Amino acid sequence: MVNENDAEASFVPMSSAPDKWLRKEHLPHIWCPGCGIGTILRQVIEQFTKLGWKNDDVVFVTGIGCTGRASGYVNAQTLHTIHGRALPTATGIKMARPDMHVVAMLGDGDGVGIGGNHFIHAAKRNIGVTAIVVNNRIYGMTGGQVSPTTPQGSKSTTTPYGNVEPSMDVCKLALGAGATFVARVHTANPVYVGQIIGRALQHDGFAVVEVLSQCPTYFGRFNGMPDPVQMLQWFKENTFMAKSPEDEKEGKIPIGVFKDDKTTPELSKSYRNLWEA
Amino acid sequence: MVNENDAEASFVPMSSAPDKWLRKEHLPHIWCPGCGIGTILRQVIEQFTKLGWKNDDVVFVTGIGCTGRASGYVNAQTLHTIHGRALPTATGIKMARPDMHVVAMLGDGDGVGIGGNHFIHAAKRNIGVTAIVVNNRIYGMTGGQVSPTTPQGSKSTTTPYGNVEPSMDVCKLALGAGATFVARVHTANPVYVGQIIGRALQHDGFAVVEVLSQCPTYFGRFNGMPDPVQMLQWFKENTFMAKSPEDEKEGKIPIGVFKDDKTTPELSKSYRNLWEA
Amino acid sequence: MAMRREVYIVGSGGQGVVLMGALLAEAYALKNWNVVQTVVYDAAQRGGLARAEVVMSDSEIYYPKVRKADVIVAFAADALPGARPKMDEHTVILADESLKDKNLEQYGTKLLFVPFERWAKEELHSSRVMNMVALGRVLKTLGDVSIDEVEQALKERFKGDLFKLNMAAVKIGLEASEF
Amino acid sequence: MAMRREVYIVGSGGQGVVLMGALLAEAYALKNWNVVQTVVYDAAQRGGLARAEVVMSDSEIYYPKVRKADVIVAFAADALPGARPKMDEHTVILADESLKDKNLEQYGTKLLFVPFERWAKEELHSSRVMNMVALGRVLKTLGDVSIDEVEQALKERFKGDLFKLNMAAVKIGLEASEF
Amino acid sequence: MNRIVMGDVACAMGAIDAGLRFYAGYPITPSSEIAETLSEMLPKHQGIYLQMEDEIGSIMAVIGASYAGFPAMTATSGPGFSLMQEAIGYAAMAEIPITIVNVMRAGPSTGLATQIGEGDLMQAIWGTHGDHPVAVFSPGNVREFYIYTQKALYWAEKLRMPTIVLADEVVGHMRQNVDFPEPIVIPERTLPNVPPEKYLPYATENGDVMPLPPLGKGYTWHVTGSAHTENGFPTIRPDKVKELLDRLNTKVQRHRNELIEYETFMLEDAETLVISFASMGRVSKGVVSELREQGYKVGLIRPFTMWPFFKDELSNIVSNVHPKKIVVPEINYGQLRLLVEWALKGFDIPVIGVNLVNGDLIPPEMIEEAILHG
Amino acid sequence: MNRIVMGDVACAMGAIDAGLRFYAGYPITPSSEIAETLSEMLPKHQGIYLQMEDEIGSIMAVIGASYAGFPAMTATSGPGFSLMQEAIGYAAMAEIPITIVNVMRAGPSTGLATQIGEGDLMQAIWGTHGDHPVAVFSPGNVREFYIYTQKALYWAEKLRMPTIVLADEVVGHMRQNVDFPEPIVIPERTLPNVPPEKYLPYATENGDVMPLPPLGKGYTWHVTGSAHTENGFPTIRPDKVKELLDRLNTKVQRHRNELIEYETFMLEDAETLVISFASMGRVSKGVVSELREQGYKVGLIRPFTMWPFFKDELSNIVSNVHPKKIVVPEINYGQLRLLVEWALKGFDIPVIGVNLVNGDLIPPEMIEEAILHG
Amino acid sequence: MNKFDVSVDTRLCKACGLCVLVCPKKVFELRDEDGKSVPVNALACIGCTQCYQICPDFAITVYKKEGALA
Amino acid sequence: MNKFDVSVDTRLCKACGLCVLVCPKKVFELRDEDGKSVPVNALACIGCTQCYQICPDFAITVYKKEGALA
Ligand SMILES: Cc1ncc(C[n+]2csc(CCOP(=O)(O)OP(=O)(O)O)c2C)c(N)n1
Ligand SMILES: Cc1ncc(C[n+]2csc(CCOP(=O)(O)OP(=O)(O)O)c2C)c(N)n1
Ligand code: SF4
Ligand code: SF4
Ligand code: SF4
Ligand code: SF4
Ligand code: SF4
Ligand code: SF4
Ligand SMILES: [Mg+2]
Ligand SMILES: [Mg+2]
Repeated sequence: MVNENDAEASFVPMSSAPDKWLRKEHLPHIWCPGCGIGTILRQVIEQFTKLGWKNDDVVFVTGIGCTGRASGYVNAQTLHTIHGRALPTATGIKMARPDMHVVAMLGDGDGVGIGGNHFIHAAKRNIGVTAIVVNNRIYGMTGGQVSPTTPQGSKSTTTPYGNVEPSMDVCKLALGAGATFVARVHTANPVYVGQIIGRALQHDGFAVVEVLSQCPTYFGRFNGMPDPVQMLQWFKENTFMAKSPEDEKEGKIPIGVFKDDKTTPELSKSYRNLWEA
Repeated sequence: MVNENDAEASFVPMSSAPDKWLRKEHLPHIWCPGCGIGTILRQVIEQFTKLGWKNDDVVFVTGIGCTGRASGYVNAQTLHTIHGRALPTATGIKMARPDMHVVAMLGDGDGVGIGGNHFIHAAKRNIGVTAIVVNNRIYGMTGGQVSPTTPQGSKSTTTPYGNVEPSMDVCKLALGAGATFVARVHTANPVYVGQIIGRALQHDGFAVVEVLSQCPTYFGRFNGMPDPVQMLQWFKENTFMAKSPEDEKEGKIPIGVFKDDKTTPELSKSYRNLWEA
Repeated sequence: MAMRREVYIVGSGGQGVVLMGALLAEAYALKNWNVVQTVVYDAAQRGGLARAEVVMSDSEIYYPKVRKADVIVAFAADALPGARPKMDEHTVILADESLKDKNLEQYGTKLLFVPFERWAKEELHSSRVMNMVALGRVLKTLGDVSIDEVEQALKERFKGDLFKLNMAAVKIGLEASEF
Repeated sequence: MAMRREVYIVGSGGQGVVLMGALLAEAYALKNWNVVQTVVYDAAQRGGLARAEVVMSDSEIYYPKVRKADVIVAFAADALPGARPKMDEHTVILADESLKDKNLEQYGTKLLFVPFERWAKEELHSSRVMNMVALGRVLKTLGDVSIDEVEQALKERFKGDLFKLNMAAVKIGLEASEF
Repeated sequence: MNRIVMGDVACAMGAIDAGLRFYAGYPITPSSEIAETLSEMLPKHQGIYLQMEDEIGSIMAVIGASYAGFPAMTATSGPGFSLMQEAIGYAAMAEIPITIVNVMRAGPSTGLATQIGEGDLMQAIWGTHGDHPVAVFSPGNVREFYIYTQKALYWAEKLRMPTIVLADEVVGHMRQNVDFPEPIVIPERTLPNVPPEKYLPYATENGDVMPLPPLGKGYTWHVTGSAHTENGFPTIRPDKVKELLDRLNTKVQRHRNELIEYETFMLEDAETLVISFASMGRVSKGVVSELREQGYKVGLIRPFTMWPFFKDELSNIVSNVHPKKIVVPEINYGQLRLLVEWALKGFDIPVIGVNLVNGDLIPPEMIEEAILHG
Repeated sequence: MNRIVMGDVACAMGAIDAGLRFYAGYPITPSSEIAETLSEMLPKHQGIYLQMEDEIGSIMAVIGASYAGFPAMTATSGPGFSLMQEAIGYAAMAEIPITIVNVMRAGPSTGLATQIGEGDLMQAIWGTHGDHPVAVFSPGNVREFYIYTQKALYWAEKLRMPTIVLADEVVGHMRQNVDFPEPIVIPERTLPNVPPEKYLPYATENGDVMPLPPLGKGYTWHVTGSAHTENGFPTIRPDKVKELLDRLNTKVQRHRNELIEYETFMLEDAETLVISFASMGRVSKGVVSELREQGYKVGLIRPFTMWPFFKDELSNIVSNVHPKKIVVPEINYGQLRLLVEWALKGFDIPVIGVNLVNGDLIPPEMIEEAILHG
Repeated sequence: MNKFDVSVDTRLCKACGLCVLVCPKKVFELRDEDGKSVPVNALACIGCTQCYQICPDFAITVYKKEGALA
Repeated sequence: MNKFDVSVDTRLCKACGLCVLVCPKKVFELRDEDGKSVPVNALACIGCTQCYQICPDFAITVYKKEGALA
């Protein structure tokens, strides 16, 4: 460990700048040991730093859930809205202030459960918001109920006999609704998470990054992976790089950038053409 | 014209049976002259007849809108619910009574505007409901406001300068959400509408048939096609038969059956496996 | 005593009921009367009934709907039963002649059949402006507004040929002698 | 006078606070006392504070929370400031010995540090059952319930080895002599 | 049988014992344990548990299932209850029996997600647009949660309307030993005693609602949330509209005496009357009981039916007891107090609110203080 | 300038004249003309019109835009208003200024989509879960619709809270000649007079709310609908929670005298007092005026502010005028009457409701009848 | 002899003209008074039912001679 | 001489073990008392920052010697 008083020491932190993006006084955060949300948030602010954005040029919007608590820790203009409603709020913000970088971080229930309609319509509109969907495949905050993305057969507090329903594919949904940037990554590869989020943040239009994330406390515990390490292992073993979410390989989950369309105009900017008229 | 008293006449109606599906006492219906909803409804009941279904084996559910009024005219067990909520209602019905044929007829606003979340989740669940989306690309009942499916640039009472937003593709959305039967047809070819609806009705799972339909009163009038005949002409000239809604041809709209997956289990039936346990 | 005029217009959607009411109101407004127009649509806005109620008064208008109509204009007979409470023995009913077989006599004695549509068609080749013919006829019955005021009101709504057509229609109604 | 016992248990999420409260309640219920357990979670259920309040009475319980605790069990010190209104000079505080440096003396004189966790670890090789050790210790302090009743309560919850482990832990607490 | 049960679990057990066969919901603290318990129990009772995409979907699925013949309910807390308001109006207008359990937490908005509030009383009565029939029950302990869930299900079916159970976080989350009474069972659907062509789903039968026909029995009736005539088809005829709405709004009144339930406690010669509901009713009872022991003349009313409000009953009691003041403790800013003041129009008795919203029960001392010195 | 304007259009014009720059909504009769007018006008005023996927999205977009510095509102009718309830609570808790216009139609549910109702009064006050600050204004004619839309926008910004305009179908759809007064302009956002690190968004400034900082000016404050401390971050500390909720619930009370507006008409020596709002207020005024001409001693109060309720003012008036009875005509089953009875606790004066819900205005004769013989 | 016949229920017809558009045999004309459809040329009908299939107002019935070949 | 160093903020560490999993140099161990991570082998650090990137609790700082080549 570094001894700050050591006269010999000329060591400097390799990545200190991201700290300007953290509300350190509110740490430690509320997330469980080994929860993936923290890793993802680290990657988000890492990209803010890389992009050289200013704290008050970023509006960071969340809904309600474990993921929803992220807004409290980011040193930006932050809104913790209501469950499922981060995206329409973000849409209002972006329409009023196209010069702001508007980022929404959503839980899977928040984003495509109760918030599903806003999700598809934000995609349809191509509003310039980056939507990072933390898909832990469970309702974390409320104690581990089934979510739209819970795999068929998985246990949760409300699927004691295993989930009967098929699960929702966030990326397919985003594509079907017309999102112009769509990607899926997972927390076992944090640097890749960061890279892709970085691209999404720079995308001028609605960008979706689905991040498969571990909820060891509920999803893991109910499904034989109580240790976050097991869950990361699972991600590594059960994913593969692909070009499309339709790609198939031994029942594994496709990972990668599935769409990056730079031609569709972003809504808050195209709307302003009416002002000139 | 047939003179019923003419002793020579031995003419019989070629398709009289569908009339058992109409609540004749409530005709004439409320729809405008030349509105496509009536044509679509004719095709639906024509198929009920063909399938030999009984009136009280069919639950016909609608939301609110011009399309929503269809339930009033069908001689079945009918529910006119609230705007956007036909599908979750239908889901509850089907879960309770898998033996019923549950059919929902939705407007475009009703189905993928306010009802978008229910639409994608009904698809995700593969609940055994046939969803017929009457896509007239406008909010008819409320007087011609823009809808999620209104083409970019089109006029409506709330897009006096032309619609700035891109439009939602109902079939792509249904596919992205996991619907197991997805098709698009248009009213200029009523018999084909009937054929495809017939297939959808027999599909054991969530089936979506998007029917492009004319609203001469609003969409037509605001966009240079006040006569229903013009609108049907437009459908003929601006569509083409395709395999996928992604197919492209000179900016025209793809028509056809895009998915017909008979392998995914239907939810109300698969849920009952839990009962045996 | 305050002067109050109440006109009730009934027809089917598309017969120009609302526009007629609006122009009537505007003509009186130009005389500095207070005016209120309300409209009742059917749940379905189309095909169904359309009813416009216009109240004009030289003092404040509280009840914004018709209580006892001075004039009822009927393009269609279906809505008349519902309007019965708004009629009394002084109410003048101006009905399109096409309603002659609808037993309108039941509604009162001051009943007049006027060929609104026929005149519009025959003289102006446009049955669409039958509502303007009726407007003229109503103004004539009420007798408060001069032709200049109507003209002014129409000018604010219509330009060019459309103005001319509508004004001509109003004149037909205004100048109609009882026949 | 009705007999009323009030126990307040504070700890962090995961320390078995709620389970301990439940078993305490169940043991008293087997004596036909009325029992009520309430729990306060933090907005985040995890990591944050967990507080269980158990009230037991031989007559009806109206106020379901602790008013003046007979016993406070503390596995963590953070929640104690908030519990201060629930203490008085009669309150016995049973704190894990790990909290010795937390200045708990401020909360009252009847303060006892007990090595709940250490005993659980040392004697049963499972720090998880420290809550059961504490349960035993609480029962001992209160003195209303016999070991048979606790055993019965535990049996309804746990089977086999799990029962044995937990019962052993309770016994450690019950039989602990002041040290 | 005396066992320790959590309030939410008692609610679920009550529903199952009453004959519930369908639950659709969306998780929310502090009601989720109801869903969790039912997700396990319902399949064992040939029933269905469905977790929907949101609360709107949930209540609509409940309406659908009930229409299809499965006794059905949902449970939620404030935020979800707000989202259900439109559909509650639909159930009222279409006369489909459903029950909504709201385990109240502190609001507004997300508020204190895990802590008690009692601020949804007015919303339960008037939360949807337009006047509508509704019955609102409120339990104050685990046993009552069992009972009033059953009564809510019973009355929903009986009067074909939405009924609401207004519990709170403490009632929902507390574990208590209870001895459940005999269950109240949801009445079964029977075939109407007229053939399909004669069936008028929105006429009255002996002044009450018509029975709901089961599906597949020839009754192809029409359901709508628009104004309609007796046959269920839309109308805008003023007389028919009035008839419908008057009937909806009086069908509850016709049964008000059966619906209205409340407990009185030590009212005799009471100089102070405490009125309190849900968890605070229970707490207040303790305060009254203690003060009586100390010789203070104080009595209590604990309403279980919040709507229809026990207006007449309350003024009768007040006329007989003539208390010098009334104290209303509640975890909100005075909603029950407003109703009490309304009920006591014409009485010149001070009504004192004891109000505190901070995530906890109001401490007995505050109530005592208001009784003795308020 | 005297022109014939439809009520809904007057609302839109009022909003534009007040400085509105953002509207998001979802069409619904009888409010759609507000949206239609604004979709045309807003782009000409460097503003934004957005049609959202539903009413929930609409109000959230309005909250977002307002947060981002654009004065913002939405308009709807009953069904949409019900859907907005959760978000209204969020705006209240997060203290983001927004205005919601509800052009009431007859409910419950879809009811009579194109016809008048006045049944959303209680909902406007208590529709969301939990007690929350709100101001509810109700115009009775086209000119008042213009004015109270502006006042609602003004007070929303001033007190950082949701405000509601409760019009009705007749007010919204009637065309009337009007002479608009000078506009009331929405106060502009100014930079807080403390630097970002000192800024406490949820503290008070002279007892009032802190100004909202514009985006991009260094203020990286946090907004939440959960209970929070002065700095905006979540808390469950009971004292802090109480402080917050007390402040929210008293900030309206502090301005009640400015907020409360009502019109009195011919009160002197009135033996019957008529109290009525929205369109029925206007109709009632006509009845009172006619009866006075006929020599009857009858007076009228027309409240424009429905909440905070003019409780003290009303009892003062009643104490001074001492009417023998009070008549409350309204197109619902007695919502305003309940508030009046509540306000008049302690007065032994009969309050008679005139209630009719059939899609139309209540005819003057019915009101006259209640005044003369009720 | 004709094998088919066709009738329009005038009460239901809303004069949209779609039957005129689709009929391959020009069977229909919209009458002057109110634009409603009249099967002026019913004898030409070949029983293709296109008019029946498209009529949005359930106004058309196509008849076939009993025993005749379609 | 080592070019890198690494520290764990014990106040923030929640003992999840992810740093242990990802570190190619076995720099970390979870200490007995409370499972929190300790960079027992900090001198072996090669500055790959994987621990920093994955730590969900913002507990790790990796230091580089000023002027040293990465
Ligand atoms: C309207 C509404 N319904 C329900 C809830 C309760 N609730 C809070 S968070 C949550 C789900 C959390 O799951 P997810 O969105 O996947 O986020 P996670 O906690 O897993 O990150 C729910 C249902 C709420 N706050 N509001
Ligand atoms: C919650 C709610 N919001 C809005 C409305 C008003 N409304 C009725 S129908 C309709 C849209 C109709 O459009 P669509 O669904 O496309 O059906 P169409 O009339 O075109 O067939 C709307 C917005 C409503 N009834 N309920
Ligand atoms: S419950 Fe799951 S998602 Fe929530 S903080 Fe814990 S591990 Fe993360
Ligand atoms: S408004 Fe359009 S959709 Fe509605 S009935 Fe008329 S034509 Fe059809
Ligand atoms: S298609 Fe039908 S409604 Fe249209 S003109 Fe022909 S018969 Fe009449
Ligand atoms: S059946 Fe065919 S040929 Fe005969 S009238 Fe109809 S469209 Fe014409
Ligand atoms: S990854 Fe972070 S929180 Fe986890 S053990 Fe290592 S330092 Fe601690
Ligand atoms: S920077 Fe790399 S080598 Fe160094 S401690 Fe972290 S993971 Fe290990
Ligand atoms: Mg999740
Ligand atoms: Mg449409």
